[in-house]
Amino acid sequence: MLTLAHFLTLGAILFSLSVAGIFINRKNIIVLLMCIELMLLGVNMNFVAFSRFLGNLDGQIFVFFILTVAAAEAAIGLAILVVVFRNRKTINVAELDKLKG
Amino acid sequence: MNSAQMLLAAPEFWLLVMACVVMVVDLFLGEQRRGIIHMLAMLTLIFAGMITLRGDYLADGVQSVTAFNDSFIRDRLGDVLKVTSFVILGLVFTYSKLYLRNFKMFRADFYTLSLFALLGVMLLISANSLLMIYLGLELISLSVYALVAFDRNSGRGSESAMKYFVLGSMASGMLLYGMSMIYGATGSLVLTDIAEAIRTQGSGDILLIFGLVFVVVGIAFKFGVVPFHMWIPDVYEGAPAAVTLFISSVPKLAAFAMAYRFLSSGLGDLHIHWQGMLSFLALFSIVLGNLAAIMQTNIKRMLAYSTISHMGFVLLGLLPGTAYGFGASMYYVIVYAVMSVASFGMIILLSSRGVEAERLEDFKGLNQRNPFYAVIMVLVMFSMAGAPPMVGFWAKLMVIKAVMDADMMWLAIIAVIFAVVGAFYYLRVIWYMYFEEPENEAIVTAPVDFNAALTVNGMMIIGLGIFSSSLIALCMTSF
Amino acid sequence: MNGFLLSTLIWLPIVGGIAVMLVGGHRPAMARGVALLVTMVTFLWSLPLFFSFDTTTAVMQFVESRPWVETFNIRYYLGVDGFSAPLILLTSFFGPLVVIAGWRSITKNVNQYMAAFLVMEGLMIGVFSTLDGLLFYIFFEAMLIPMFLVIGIWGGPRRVYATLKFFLYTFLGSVFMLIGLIYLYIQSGSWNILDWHTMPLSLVAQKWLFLGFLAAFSVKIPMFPVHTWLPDAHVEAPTGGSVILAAIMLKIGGYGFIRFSLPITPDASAVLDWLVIALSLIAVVYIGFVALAQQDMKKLIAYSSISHMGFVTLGLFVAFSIYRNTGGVAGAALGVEGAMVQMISHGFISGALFLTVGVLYDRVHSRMIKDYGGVANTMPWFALFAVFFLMANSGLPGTSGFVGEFMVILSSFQANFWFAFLAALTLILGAAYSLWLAKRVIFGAVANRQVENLQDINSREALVLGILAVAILFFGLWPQPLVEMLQVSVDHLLQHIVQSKVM
Amino acid sequence: MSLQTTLLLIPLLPLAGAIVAGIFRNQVGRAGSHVVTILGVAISFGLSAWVLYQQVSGTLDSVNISVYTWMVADGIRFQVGFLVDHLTTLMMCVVTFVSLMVHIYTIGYMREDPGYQRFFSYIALFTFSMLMLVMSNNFLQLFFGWEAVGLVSYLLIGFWFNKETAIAANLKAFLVNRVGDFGFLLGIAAVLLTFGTLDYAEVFGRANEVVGQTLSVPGGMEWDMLTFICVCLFIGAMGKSAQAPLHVWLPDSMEGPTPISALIHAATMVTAGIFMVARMSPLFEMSDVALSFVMLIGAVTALSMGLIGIVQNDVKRVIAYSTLSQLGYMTVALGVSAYSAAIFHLMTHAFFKALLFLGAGSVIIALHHQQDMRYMGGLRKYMPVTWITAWVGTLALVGFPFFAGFYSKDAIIEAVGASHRWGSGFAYFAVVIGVLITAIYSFRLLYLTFHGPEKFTVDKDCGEHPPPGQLAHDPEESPLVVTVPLVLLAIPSVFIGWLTIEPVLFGGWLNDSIVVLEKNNVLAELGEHFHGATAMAQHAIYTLPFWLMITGLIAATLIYLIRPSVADAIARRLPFLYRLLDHKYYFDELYLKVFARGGVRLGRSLWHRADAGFIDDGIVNGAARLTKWLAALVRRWQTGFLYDYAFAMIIGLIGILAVWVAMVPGL
Repeated sequence: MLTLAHFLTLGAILFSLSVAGIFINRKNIIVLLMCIELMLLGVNMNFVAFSRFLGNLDGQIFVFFILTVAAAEAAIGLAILVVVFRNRKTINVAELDKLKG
Repeated sequence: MNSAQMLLAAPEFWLLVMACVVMVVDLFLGEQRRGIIHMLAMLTLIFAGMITLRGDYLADGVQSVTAFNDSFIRDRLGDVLKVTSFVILGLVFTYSKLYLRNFKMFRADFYTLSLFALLGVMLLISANSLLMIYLGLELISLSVYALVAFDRNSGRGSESAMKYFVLGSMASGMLLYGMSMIYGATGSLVLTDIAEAIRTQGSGDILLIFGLVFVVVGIAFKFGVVPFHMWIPDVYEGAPAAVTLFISSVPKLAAFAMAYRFLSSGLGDLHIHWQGMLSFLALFSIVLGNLAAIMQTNIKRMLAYSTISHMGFVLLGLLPGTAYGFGASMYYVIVYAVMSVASFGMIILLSSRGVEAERLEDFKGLNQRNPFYAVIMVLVMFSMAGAPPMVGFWAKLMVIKAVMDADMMWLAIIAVIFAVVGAFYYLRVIWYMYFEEPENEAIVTAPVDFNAALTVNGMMIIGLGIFSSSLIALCMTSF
Repeated sequence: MNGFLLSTLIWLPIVGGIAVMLVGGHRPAMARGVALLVTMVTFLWSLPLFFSFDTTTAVMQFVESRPWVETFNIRYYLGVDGFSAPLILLTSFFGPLVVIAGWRSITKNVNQYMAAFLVMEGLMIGVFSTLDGLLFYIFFEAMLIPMFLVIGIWGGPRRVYATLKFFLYTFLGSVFMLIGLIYLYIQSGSWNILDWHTMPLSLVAQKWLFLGFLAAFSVKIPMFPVHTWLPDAHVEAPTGGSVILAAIMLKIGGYGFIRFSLPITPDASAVLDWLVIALSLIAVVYIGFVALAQQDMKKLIAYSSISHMGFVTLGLFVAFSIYRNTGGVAGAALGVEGAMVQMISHGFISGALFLTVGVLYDRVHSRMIKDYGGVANTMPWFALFAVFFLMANSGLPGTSGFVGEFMVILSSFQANFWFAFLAALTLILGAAYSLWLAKRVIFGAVANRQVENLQDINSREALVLGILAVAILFFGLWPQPLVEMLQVSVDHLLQHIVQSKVM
Repeated sequence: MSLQTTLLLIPLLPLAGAIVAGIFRNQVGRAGSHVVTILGVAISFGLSAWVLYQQVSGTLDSVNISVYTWMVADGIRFQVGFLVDHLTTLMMCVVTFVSLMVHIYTIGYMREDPGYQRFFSYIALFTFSMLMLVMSNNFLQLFFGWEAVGLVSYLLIGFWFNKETAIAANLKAFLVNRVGDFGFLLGIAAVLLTFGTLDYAEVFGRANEVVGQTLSVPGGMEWDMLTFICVCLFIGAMGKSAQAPLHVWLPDSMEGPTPISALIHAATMVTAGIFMVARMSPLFEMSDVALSFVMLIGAVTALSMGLIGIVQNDVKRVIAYSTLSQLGYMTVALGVSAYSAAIFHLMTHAFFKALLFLGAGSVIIALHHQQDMRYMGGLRKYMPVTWITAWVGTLALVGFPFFAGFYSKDAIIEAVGASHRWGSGFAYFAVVIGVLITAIYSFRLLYLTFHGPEKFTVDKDCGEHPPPGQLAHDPEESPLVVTVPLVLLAIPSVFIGWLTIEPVLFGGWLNDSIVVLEKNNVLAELGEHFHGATAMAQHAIYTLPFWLMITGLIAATLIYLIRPSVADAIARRLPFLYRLLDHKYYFDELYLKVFARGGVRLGRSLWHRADAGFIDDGIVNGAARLTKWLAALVRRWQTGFLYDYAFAMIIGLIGILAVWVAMVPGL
């Protein structure tokens, strides 16, 4: 029997993976974008699970919104990526260090 | 959904419509007639202000009215913040026009994106549910990500946009994660219901505490307090000055609104917990922000660190969790926005064609070049440093009193000490303006509307300091 | 008319300052004229403070009170008693003098210079006349801004260092006081200083408050060991800046002790009086020696100011020892009055000394002692004034410099022999550094070509120095008018501070 | 003219003269300045004499009036007022008379000086200050006058401010006086503490009530209050009246023009200390310890300073050391409660010492400001008036019978001999030996200056600034303005003692001012053996002092007039003693090293090490440096790398989580 705890754990794992991915990855910006999507998926998992176990639909509605926004976010993210590549000719995270101090 | 509810959200609708209109109108305008876009945007703000100020929803004794299944709330606080946003954005537009013209970036996108971001700000201000908070927040964020990368040919701009985007997305991921926890613990998305649920079931739930921590992180990122501040210096420096001008002002109002809605309306009973968290965030921000600013030679970056410390002060006001504290905090954030636009306005003013005046040296000898502008900058800098009689002093005074109300004397003392440390770098700007010879003798001039806006802005800084009672009363009666 | 007297005194110079600023940098003569006019009117306007002052009562006079920030119960509350009225008069008296002193020597941005001084004058009068705690703080801090600019813009080569040090030092001290003020507001629900005087407070709270006030006022006055901003600030400031700094700003520290520390935290003052007295005596002796070693005239005078201000704090705080010794306050009033007289007198004398140095500096552009010698040969009239002021500085009877020191020494003798012993050392040290300076600068054979070519003071300079000399002589020969103003207020204060406020 | 007006005019007229001559120096011109000041002082003298006459004739009692209230503080009324009793009147007359003489003399002495008006202004101001001092009826005004005469003395010593030695001397004079004033002020403070008032009348009236009161000095000491007061006040007197070890300023003060050496540093100002102690006799009488202290200090000064006088070569310095020694005599007299004798000697000394100084000045003018006796000699034929008056002065000084000095000095010696005070034996020895020494240096001076071979050469072409010992023309007798005062001073130098010893010493003339306890009253003992001034002088040949004086005269005549080589031989034989005297017991060296240089070095080291070093550079700038260092450190955390930024956020998140989840109860 799958309990709420299982879903929450899965969500937490997804979330942690994505967080880890963001700061362990030092190569490619694309991976960062993927990690962000993964993070939202972890959140979605939480919402859906709570919604199911609380018997309250609000959470699932929230998930729809998240998915929509995530799509927009991805679009903007990619657009920025393109701009970065155009200016820098690289999408290496470790080379984005002109601004510091 | 009835028309009464629609009317409550009339300002938002108006803004949505107008943002689209601006976008469309631009298609039919040639390069020379872009001014119309500016006029249109300003008119939008003016009308939005007028609509907001009608305030006839407030019947006798009614403090607030909700709409859209309690997701949206209209109250005095929201109106004040919104109108302030319009005023600030009006100043932003006025200042930006000069910048955009000088830098050959006078495109309608700036206005459209800003108006959309303003819409996000308004939604956030009026949010009464987790969903609305999220939507408002994302609307701001997405617009601002795009704005930061507005100068498509700037390597620094795109780099900072990328950093902002990644970190921002991560922060909203965390916020959402926290929201999910709170939703799970209370079974509702509506803040007032959440508060009710916590009150009935107690605040000991681990899920709730988890959720709170994530939510606080989300709020902290929006404010940009240590250690969630890393984006601020890079974005402030990387973004075009006009965009920095925007980022540094209006969204801070939204961040305050978000903090208030979340922490007071929703999680008020967890006050004991979030007070502790915020006190440390505030402490770190004030200390680190002021320290790091000292070493900066880029004035935009310096102001970024200064922002970090100011946001720390804003958090101080939240600590006691009382109406007074929120009022103080709100006062601070409004004052900060006013000072911030003025300071970035000065940077824009000094920027000549194609080169931003972002080095401290660019301010050298400003008094000889134009004493009037120098005086304005003096007012701004002393105000930021918290010296009376400028309005910044009152802001600091009120939040320090709030901290002392919360019985955190140690924090108050550290805060004032670092306020003094911070005074150093503000004074340095004055030093460059007054005590040094100019590097560049070119006369500084600006269009009439710019000058008028700057004058009004400067007068607000000193005037609200001397005739301080009205704004203070306004903030205090909003809660 | 009395209903608006103090307000007028505050706002007239400020508004005048803005007007002078608006005159613009291209019309210096007009800026000077307007500034002189405004300061003269202000001075005349302040005279009722002397002539209509009721010396028989300790209650506040010329009171104005109206709400300012209702939310916090902050009031625009003005009024004067025997402590503040003389200081206000001193301030308005120096207004025209400073304007005249800067008449020719300031050539850069004349309108801004004059405006800064006018605004500063208004703010300083505000400090002395306000009875609202927060309003006091606002004036207290706001005053730093014009001074910061004055030193920074028209100062000497190390002006930036000096002015930043000045600002940050004072600012740091005063924020602690701000916390204390807020605490008092939270406890009492009022910003009214007079309410705070009567409000009961626990000893612990009083001690913290006392230390907070001490932080602010000891920097301002300044006391050892937080005095090091003063020599730098004085050295770098233009003459007018030094004059105002020495003549009036330092007095705000002493005034703060009288208005805040003593009456609000009397028990803590009684417990911690040893600290203040020890620091005062160190200031008198240690700083006296340091002054002896100075090579720079302005620095020497600055150190001498610190030493003299030691008498102010000493005089204010010996009251507690006397009370402990004798169970009464007889003799203590002499100390407090002496402190006040010393403040007023030091205002005249230090102002005059900085003006005399300014006279030399305008001609030779050096403040170093070694660049002078034998000035009396070429500037006999100047030498007359300089020696007179230096003598006054060393506390010669017949000059006002003697009166305050004399009273404080008499009073401290009643408290403790050693207090008086150490304080009286100033008789020797003060004479040593003052007259050694005279020997090296004024007397001797003509030292170099520049001294040889010196022109004696012109009538403008003679006027300024002459007015000050008359004032110094007047209060030396007849301090009664001043003491009479103080008397009742001092008695009232002393009665107040020996009563415990601990609940 | 009311009495009050008269008394006010006495000090104010000289002050008016000073102001006119000083401030309006260009308007009144040289002649105008001396006319106004002399007029002022002359009227002042006339009025003083009139007051004296009235008092002598008994129509006027001692007067105590208040002029105005200086201030009322803490219930204490500080006043300016005059107490004119016999002591005061005596002093007023002495001061105004000598001052008048000096004023007149100055017309000649300063004839060519560019600072002519300034000089007159100063000496008139001095007269004012001195009158304020002696006429005061309270301690405050006394202190005012005390310091004011110090100021004028400072200005006058440094009158020729181009002379480095002069401005060093005036600084020294003022500072040493300030050391005395330091004690004086503490004494005044103690008076106020004890009596609650600074008014003479009240203080003296209650002096015996406070006997036995003590002053608790933190540190566990209990000092007798009256002794403390008296010693402190006397420390002031030591400064002003140049008693050892605060005497060092007086010889150096000879850098000033000679008229003021006569007026200030011989006749009047330096005797202010003596006057003050006499005035305070009601207090001093209550403390035997203080009186012993006074007596011993005086004895040491009288003896040791006279010895130095023997080896000096500067004519003015010899007289200065003589003054020191004579002041020592007066102090000894005070110490044995013979206040009247001290005042009597003060008066006679004022006349003959002023005379000697002015005579020396006359010589100095004649030799074009040559003061070294090694370049003088044989002047009597050139300057007969000066010579004769100098002889008169010298005889008065050494105490030749019938001359003024004889009476006063002999009275002192007798009084000391009669005293039973602790230490009076030593004092007696000192004053008796002092007579011998006085005679030696006095006649040495006379011989070296006026007698013996001429040690200067006259050379017409020696130029503007001839080397020492050369003159462009023969010395000439000084003009009338110089010689008339000499003569006028010589007259009282001869007769004043004979005339006044009876009333002043034994007739109770000063009884309204001076209080002597029965047990201390040595003068009363002497009075029993006093049978008139003439008898006293005739009796002198049966006394030791007379023969000591004669011994001195003979010795001086032998050594300095007949066999000048003997002096050098003695100096060679006793090198240690000679060096000790030549260096004035090394006081100057000691003070210079310890106090002057030591003070400046201490100041410098405090400044550099403590003030600029520790506080400013260490703490203040150190705090700034620390802030800067921290700022640089903090700044480095902003690496610019996205993953570091993310990492910071995660650390923040985990940190908050860790703390708060741990805090929640039940987990």
